[in-house]
Amino acid sequence: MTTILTRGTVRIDVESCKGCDLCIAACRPGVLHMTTDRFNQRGYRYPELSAGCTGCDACAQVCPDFVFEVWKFEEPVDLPPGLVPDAAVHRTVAAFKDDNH
Amino acid sequence: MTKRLLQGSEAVAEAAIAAGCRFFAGYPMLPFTELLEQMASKLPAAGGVCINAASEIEGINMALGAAATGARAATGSCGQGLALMQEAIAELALNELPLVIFNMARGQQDYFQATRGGGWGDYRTITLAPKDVTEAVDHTQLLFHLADLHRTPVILYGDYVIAHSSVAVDVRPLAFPPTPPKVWALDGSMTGSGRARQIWTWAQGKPNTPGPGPNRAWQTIAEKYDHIAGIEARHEVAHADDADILLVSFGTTGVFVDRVVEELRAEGLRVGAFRPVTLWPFPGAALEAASRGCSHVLVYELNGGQMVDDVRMYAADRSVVRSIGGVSQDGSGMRQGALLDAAVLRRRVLDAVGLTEGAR
Amino acid sequence: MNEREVLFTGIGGQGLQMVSKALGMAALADGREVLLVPRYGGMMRGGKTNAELTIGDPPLRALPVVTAAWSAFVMHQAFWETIRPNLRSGAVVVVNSSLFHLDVDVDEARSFRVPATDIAAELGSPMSAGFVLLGAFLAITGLAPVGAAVDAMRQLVPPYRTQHVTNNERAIEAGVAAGPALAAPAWSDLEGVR
Amino acid sequence: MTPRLISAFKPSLLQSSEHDLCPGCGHAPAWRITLDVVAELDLKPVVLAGHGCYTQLMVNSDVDSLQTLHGRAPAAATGVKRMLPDTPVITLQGDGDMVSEGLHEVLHAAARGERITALLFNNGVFGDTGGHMTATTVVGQRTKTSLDGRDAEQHGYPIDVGRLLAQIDGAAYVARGAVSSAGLVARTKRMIRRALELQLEGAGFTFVEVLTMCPTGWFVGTPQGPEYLEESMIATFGIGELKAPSAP
Repeated sequence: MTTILTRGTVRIDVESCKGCDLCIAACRPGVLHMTTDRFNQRGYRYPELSAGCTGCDACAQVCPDFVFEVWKFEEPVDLPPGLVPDAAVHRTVAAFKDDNH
Repeated sequence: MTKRLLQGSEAVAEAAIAAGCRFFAGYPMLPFTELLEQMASKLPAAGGVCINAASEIEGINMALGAAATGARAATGSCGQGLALMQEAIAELALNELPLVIFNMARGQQDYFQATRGGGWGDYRTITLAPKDVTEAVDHTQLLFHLADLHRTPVILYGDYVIAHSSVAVDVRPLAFPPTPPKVWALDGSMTGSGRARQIWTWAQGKPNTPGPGPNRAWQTIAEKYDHIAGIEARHEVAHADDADILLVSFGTTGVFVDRVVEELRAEGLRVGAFRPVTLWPFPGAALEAASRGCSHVLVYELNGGQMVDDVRMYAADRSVVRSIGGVSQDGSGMRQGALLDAAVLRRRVLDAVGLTEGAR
Repeated sequence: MNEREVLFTGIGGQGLQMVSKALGMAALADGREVLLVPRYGGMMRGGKTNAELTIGDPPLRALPVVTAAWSAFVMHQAFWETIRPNLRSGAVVVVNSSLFHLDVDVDEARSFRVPATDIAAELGSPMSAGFVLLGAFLAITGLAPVGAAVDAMRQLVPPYRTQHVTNNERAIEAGVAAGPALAAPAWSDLEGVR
Repeated sequence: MTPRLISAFKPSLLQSSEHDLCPGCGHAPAWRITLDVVAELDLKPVVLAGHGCYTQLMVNSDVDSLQTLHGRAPAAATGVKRMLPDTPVITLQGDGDMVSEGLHEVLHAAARGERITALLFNNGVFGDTGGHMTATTVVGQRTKTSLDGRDAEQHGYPIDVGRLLAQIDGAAYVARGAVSSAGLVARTKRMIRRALELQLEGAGFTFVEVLTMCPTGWFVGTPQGPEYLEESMIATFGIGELKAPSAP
């Protein structure tokens, strides 16, 4: 079963995304893809993460809506190809505000 | 000409061009921005010039220069932008230069600015406040006439209803009597003639053509504004002959007053309406006449109480004058808020005269 | 008092201001008087974009603030709450069900759900969803002639966007097909709504 | 295999990431790196903001901030810095605010060598009025007041305020970055850091211009924003340090 060497991951705040696509082109390993037929509460498509992330932080740097939280693994891990399940974070904006005491 | 569905800013731009405006300069600031857009797209085709100025101060000084050549010119902004323009407005007045200034205001809080002015010296600015887009189209053309007739800066007091809403309107050019020839206009032709002209608020003149100097020039201009005050006041009045309650408002608030007057009269209340069309000169004599015998003169303006000062100055009985408006902006601060509503006005009128809903 | 009000709401980028003007121009071409007051804020794409349109026989007595509207034209749910309180009971509410998933809590509302964004996407022109809903709205209410709305659209599309004209036309037609014909007629049930 | 956090959703000094900037707007990433630098240098600045789409970011930012009149931030900042010489002072303006309305103020603040860091988020258009021409709109760029593209014959040329400031002796550091790619974001962040360090050293007036995307005002789709920025603004103005003290 082929696996993909993955050195990092991101958590994606789906509800904050306004579907601008900038992270797709910025992602160096090209593991971010916009949904095509699913929308967040505001009616925007949003990015999904596949295996192969390097934790390079490019997506977070270009994102206008602060959608990405970027992590790096101490040791690279092998992941099955395809979507990384726990990447999407369905946080309501209100929940997000609570983080800011 | 058939009626077209035009945004107010587009209708006003066409009216200005129909009145002969050939220079416009402005800086974007909502709700004035759309008028600048319309002038940018329509003026060149009419042989005019529209400049996207780098600041309000630059914009009005460009327009002052164009006016000095005798061209019909205009500028504008909202109240905040006009605050920057005050020095230049005074300069225009004391240079006796004609200019039309569009205040597409963010509400009704610029009444003092328009009628008292924030520049230096003895001057006033004729100010017309239309109640809807149709009236704004006529006022725009009238202002270009009055500016040339009296050689003075003049103001159209609009707002987001005038600037943004679209109505079916027919922008037909209005005819006005001829205005005096602009012998004072600068074009360089008198250079070297020994009688070259100068436009300056100090009015010193030149060796062969001495001017009156600041004292006499400013006296003459002050007397001119007194003269204008006597002849250019305009107002609209309804049912004043039998009114016991007189509602006084200006600008787009007027259509709400008309609706409430109509409703309350149908319910047997003797209510009339008075609307200054020129904020300056204030139609004092007409107000005095309309308010004679009224037990209540209620001023409905969406600010902290500004026109109420003029109403008190001229009302037949000052003690019955009361303000029933108030500061009222929507969340964006760009337009009037919840007070601009017929039901609210109706309740405030009934409260003011001590009647409750359905008590009669 | 033969006047009908339409409250529009949506988010920036859906072409709502153009669609509301097209409906106003169509009504004017049909011999009626019109007052259209847009209400939009600073943020363009994604921000609130509303409009209040009143159509009726001259002389129009409408005020630039509508507080008991006959109908609603809803392109997105984000700013639905800014117009819902200003709808009268029994209002006709036509919503773009692709991006409006709330229940229409207006008493005695006659609501119609049209997946305008999906229809526009199937036509290959997602940007024309506004004109799909316009077609449906005109079919349901007969507020103004569809032909006049198409002509108005042609005049309104700016010179740098004429490539959209044919898409918008097909969108209006698709909308008309999607809207139950005269299910809530604007001009014949004068008494029905009070 | 415990992962290490590289970057949180938002900078620590941003109290809420909810804002009304359009999709694809470059102001947000530009403000993000600014707040990150302020936090990394552990500064307690006073920020003075002009009027533009970025103004709303002040409401979400946990920094002392003074909202100034359109174009007047460098003047107000002079007053703040002269009264608080040891407090870092940052001004944030757009191209409409600085290069159109307030060109007079920023040039004179530089000439006086005011020890402030002036930031310019330049997207070549008035975003919050709906996309109108400014003093930095490039030739050929379509805006609501130059519908057929800015034409030098009628509208004149854009002003490269960086080049002007680099000629002024009071200016110690003048640089221009952009946020159209992750690489440029990182490079621009280093410029902002350098400018703030020089301010703290008392080197004089420091200035960083950040070219930002405004897809709405440019009539382009959000994915085309970065490419349009590179072809229009970077092609016209260039990227890099226009003036910097020689390496210590």
